[in-house]
Amino acid sequence: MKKVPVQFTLNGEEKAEFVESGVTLLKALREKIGDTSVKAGCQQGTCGSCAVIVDGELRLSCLTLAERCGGAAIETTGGLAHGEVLHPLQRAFNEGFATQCGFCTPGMIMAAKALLDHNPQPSREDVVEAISGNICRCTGYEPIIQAILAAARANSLSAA
Amino acid sequence: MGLGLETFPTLAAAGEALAANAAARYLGGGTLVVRSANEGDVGFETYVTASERALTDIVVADGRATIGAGVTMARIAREPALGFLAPAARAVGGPAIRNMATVGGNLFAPVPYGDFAVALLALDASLDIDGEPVAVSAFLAGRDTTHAGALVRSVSFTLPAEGSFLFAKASRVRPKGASVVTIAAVVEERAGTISSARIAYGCMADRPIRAPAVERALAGKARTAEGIAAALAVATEGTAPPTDAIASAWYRGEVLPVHLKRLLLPA
Amino acid sequence: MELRKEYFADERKDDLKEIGQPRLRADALGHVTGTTTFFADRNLPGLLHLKMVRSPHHHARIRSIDLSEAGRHPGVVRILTADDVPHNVYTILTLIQVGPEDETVLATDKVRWKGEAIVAILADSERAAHEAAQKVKVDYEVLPAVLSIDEALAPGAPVVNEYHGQNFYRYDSGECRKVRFGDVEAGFAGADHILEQTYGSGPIEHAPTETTGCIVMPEGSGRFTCYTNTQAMFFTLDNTSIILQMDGAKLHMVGGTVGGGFGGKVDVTVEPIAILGAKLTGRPVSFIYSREEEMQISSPRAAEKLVIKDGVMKDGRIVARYVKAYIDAGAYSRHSPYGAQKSAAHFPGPYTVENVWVDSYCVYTNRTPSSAMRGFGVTIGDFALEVQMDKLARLVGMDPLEFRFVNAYRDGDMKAHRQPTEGAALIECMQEASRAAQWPVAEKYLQMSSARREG
Amino acid sequence: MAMRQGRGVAAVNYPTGMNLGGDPTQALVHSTPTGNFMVSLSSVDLGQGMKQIMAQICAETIGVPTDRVIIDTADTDTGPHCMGTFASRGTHRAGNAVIAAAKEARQVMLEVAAEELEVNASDLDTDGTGNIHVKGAPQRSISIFDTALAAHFKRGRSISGRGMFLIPRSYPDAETGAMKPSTCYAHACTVAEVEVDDETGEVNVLTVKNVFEIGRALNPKMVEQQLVGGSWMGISHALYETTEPYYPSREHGGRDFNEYLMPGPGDLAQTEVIVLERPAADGPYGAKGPGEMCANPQIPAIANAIFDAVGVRIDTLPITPERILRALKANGAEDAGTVAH
Repeated sequence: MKKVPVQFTLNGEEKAEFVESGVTLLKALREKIGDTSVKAGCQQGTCGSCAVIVDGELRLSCLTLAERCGGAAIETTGGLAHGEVLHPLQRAFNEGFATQCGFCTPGMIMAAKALLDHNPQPSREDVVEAISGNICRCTGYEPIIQAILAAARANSLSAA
Repeated sequence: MGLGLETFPTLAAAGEALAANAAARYLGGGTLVVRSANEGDVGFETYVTASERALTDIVVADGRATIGAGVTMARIAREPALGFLAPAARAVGGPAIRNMATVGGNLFAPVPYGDFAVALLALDASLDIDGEPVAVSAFLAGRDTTHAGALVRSVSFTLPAEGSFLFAKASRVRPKGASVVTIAAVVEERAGTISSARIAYGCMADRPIRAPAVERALAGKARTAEGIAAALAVATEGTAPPTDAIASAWYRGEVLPVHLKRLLLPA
Repeated sequence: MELRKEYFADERKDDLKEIGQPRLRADALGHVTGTTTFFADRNLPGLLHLKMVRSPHHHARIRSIDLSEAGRHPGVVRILTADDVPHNVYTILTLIQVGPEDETVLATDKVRWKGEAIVAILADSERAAHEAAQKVKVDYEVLPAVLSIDEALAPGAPVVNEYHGQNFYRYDSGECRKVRFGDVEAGFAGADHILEQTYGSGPIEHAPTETTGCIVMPEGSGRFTCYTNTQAMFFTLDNTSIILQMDGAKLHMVGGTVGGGFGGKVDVTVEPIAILGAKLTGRPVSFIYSREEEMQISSPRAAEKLVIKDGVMKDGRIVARYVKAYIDAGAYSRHSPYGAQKSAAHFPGPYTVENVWVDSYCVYTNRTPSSAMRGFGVTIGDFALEVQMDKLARLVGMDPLEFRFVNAYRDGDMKAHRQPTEGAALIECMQEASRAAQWPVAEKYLQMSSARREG
Repeated sequence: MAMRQGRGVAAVNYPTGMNLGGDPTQALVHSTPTGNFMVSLSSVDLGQGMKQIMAQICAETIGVPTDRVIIDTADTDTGPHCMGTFASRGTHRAGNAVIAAAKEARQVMLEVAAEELEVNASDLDTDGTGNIHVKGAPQRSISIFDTALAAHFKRGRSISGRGMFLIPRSYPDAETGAMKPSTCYAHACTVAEVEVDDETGEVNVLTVKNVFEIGRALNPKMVEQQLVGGSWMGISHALYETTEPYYPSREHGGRDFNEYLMPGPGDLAQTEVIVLERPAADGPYGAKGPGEMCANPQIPAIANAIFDAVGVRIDTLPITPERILRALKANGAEDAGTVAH
């Protein structure tokens, strides 16, 4: 199988890898780089468990080819915390009991981060729209919506 | 054999590569073709894509818009000059899909997808295929035959008059759900009556279709319950809705006039 | 959420230190940082990918299987067939002596549902496995299929599963699990009204975000470590041991962190074949359902059909309840014989009815085998019962909530399956619902207690 | 167009456990040299929070804070047998096993502390924060840290315990069906309010008010998570879900999360959850298993509310817009909704 070089930053760290041509970013991250915070829930683009942020935009890593990400800045939930200091979204999901099985959580947090990065004070409707591509089977979504709104409030308090 | 990706500087070069390799598929945003590969479609082994600049351009000038086939739904949704189209662009997928899904890809999306193509059909858009203009209606009709495998460079259309573009999508799941019925319309009014109407449906056939009987029945009528009654009576004429996991053909046929009525007569 | 402590306060001491405290979940930190290890979060060098070739027919005889071309496909390491499986015909509940063994791990001469596993391809890459799967040639003789409960039970219906011999599970009680309590015919004879209604449901998928799967590592010790998302570690280990005729001491199941189960991960469908693959190739093997497999191949909640006939008095008392419940097990038993008898025990619901007759059938059809799901044997029955209760209330002209108070079970009441009621709390739930939903009921119902009957 | 509102009620109970198969779970508890406690199990956490709840149960029983307890579960090399996580049995069965094991470990711990303090073990109690003291004389105390050290390095004792919870198998009587299918029962009553579009058959669930009686809320926030999520699944079952939309036809089964329908975050009902606690005599600290029950009562409550709204009965799940619309058309849509509440 043909291998091609690809270079990008993952959560601020330079990565340079030879990947199989045509391999998805999902597989490159999980199997090559070892970032298993990115989950394979469907590989169809219908569940959002694999969502990552590429150059500031939410994308599905299962439908993105790794070699098209050359030079990109990629963010995943696996790189969101600074040591023991959690990102406000992570804190809000934890303290708000917004995670049960935890499988959808990393993708859900990426979807929420993509929202808050562009819109720090979202309405409930904005939050609903932002997570609409992410499936959660455990929580009924309400705790997740509340956690994202709580993180936004925490952000605004710390900014004030 | 493993998969591979080949990137060409122009669409024309990509087209030549595709013509030369039966096991190659064009890769746009990836939402259709990469999924297919992930799910075990071994009918192709090469992704072919083009980096041509025009594919990602949006040009709005002199009352006309030209959108590159590689422009994503998210970009259209936030393009101020195309504000009227934002609801149609936002009807596609969730936020991540909209950052990936392209105008070109949407033209090929099978039912129950392809909501944006419904909007393009109502706008009577013209496609640039190999430098030749092709009406979107003709393209869609020949999507699996004469235009199978066509590489679309861009779509262009005359900007509709302010307030004349209407769009509605009924789905089971909110805010992101596959379509039960999608309706796009360009309805122009003069002196209280409809001077012209173009109506397009999604999910009322195996691809987006126009509703000529409705268009004829609306012409010259007022946008009132009485005025549109004749149009609603022929709403399903010429349709052949699919049955799928989202809805049955029967249901789609039953609710189409309801959604058409609600679109034409806003509360 | 609101905890209403005033109910049953005298039955409870609220002096505990850790119990009752809203402690943060210790596992949530791993979830929010993406560091929780799910079974698939392992990269094992030399990993083989297992893809199943499945039946495209509801019911067919397999005339022949030609693996010659597939076997030569680049990247294919091994193809497993029924001949490789030491004990190929199994049933999960054999561990609790619920037989007969009725399901093939890999099909031999027949397939009984569209999606049934036939051969397993082990390849270096998923792509190679998919490609080779296209080259497996199976010659089928398509047979007439039975796709509904009614078709299955019709006289002369084709037999779905020869291990049973008829299209229903035979209990020691006969063609169905029975509950007989009081004299249901006498109850109907004395009733003011009789209402018989039929209810139904389609199959329902658990749809966990993490699909069913496992990764198996052959260890130097001759043992096999299987990272799995099963809901039942020893169910899986013991069934694998039987299927592979392998001493259980050679098996090491590691799991316990599952991306949603809801009952969908209690079947033993991936581990035995993956461990077999690891044994025969000496390499680690991954067998993970695709999303489409999870949706259409993994067992759903059974479709059901329920016929409920009730006798009710003008004052609202239900005096007789007759239930025929049919569970569409699909082609194989899995957990369905258990579900059907759990269902039998559930009727007549949380109500005290003196005359009860229940027949609960586990029916075989040429469909995806169904199995356990959240509310197993109860969920669809509760839908039917509670819609029936609404209809009965309207039939006798009573408020639907008050009607339920009239019939609610209390401590000490004998249930149809002959256990005295203990710890009942239906009445209090309804009292609180009346308050919370501002659904007024007569004062006498608010004075009722589950702990005793008035007067 | 008319949006018609209606409300419906349903009341249910739910059995804990799978007695018809025999229902065992075992647990082992031991202390580390510095007084942390390991619980070994083979029970599976599906996301419902089994590990956290077992830690709280063990901590309560031994008398230490929850964060001093570590759960090691679902490894068949180290964990004693558990039947599995299903049948609403996890908390109840494993919880009882953990209590039994923790009681035994606590007894050894108190005996070691008694030797250190030169008193009788029966005179000792824990304070829940990591200390053991003489009842009525809190100044005469020893930390659990020191007690564990003493057990390991001085007294040669194993602060450990074995726990076994078994419900023996019940065999139904072939003729009468007499059987003991489960142990305790959880209860619920749900009132749902819906709005039905009588031109399209679409249903909005406006509110669901759920009252659940669950024995004991071992961790109220986790109870809430599960009940809220379950309530959503109940709504989902009522109106959306099936793998085969045209059952018994096998055509058009959903293959992905676009085709397999479940309510999205924009479809949520205003959900209220109220919890009552009637402790089960045989439950761990009175707990019952509410994990399955919580998704059941919404289904009939919604079905009944739809009837209340538009006067049609849909007796087949899921209650799709199509089924409602067909029933409305069969009924004559203009007469719908006139049935008295």
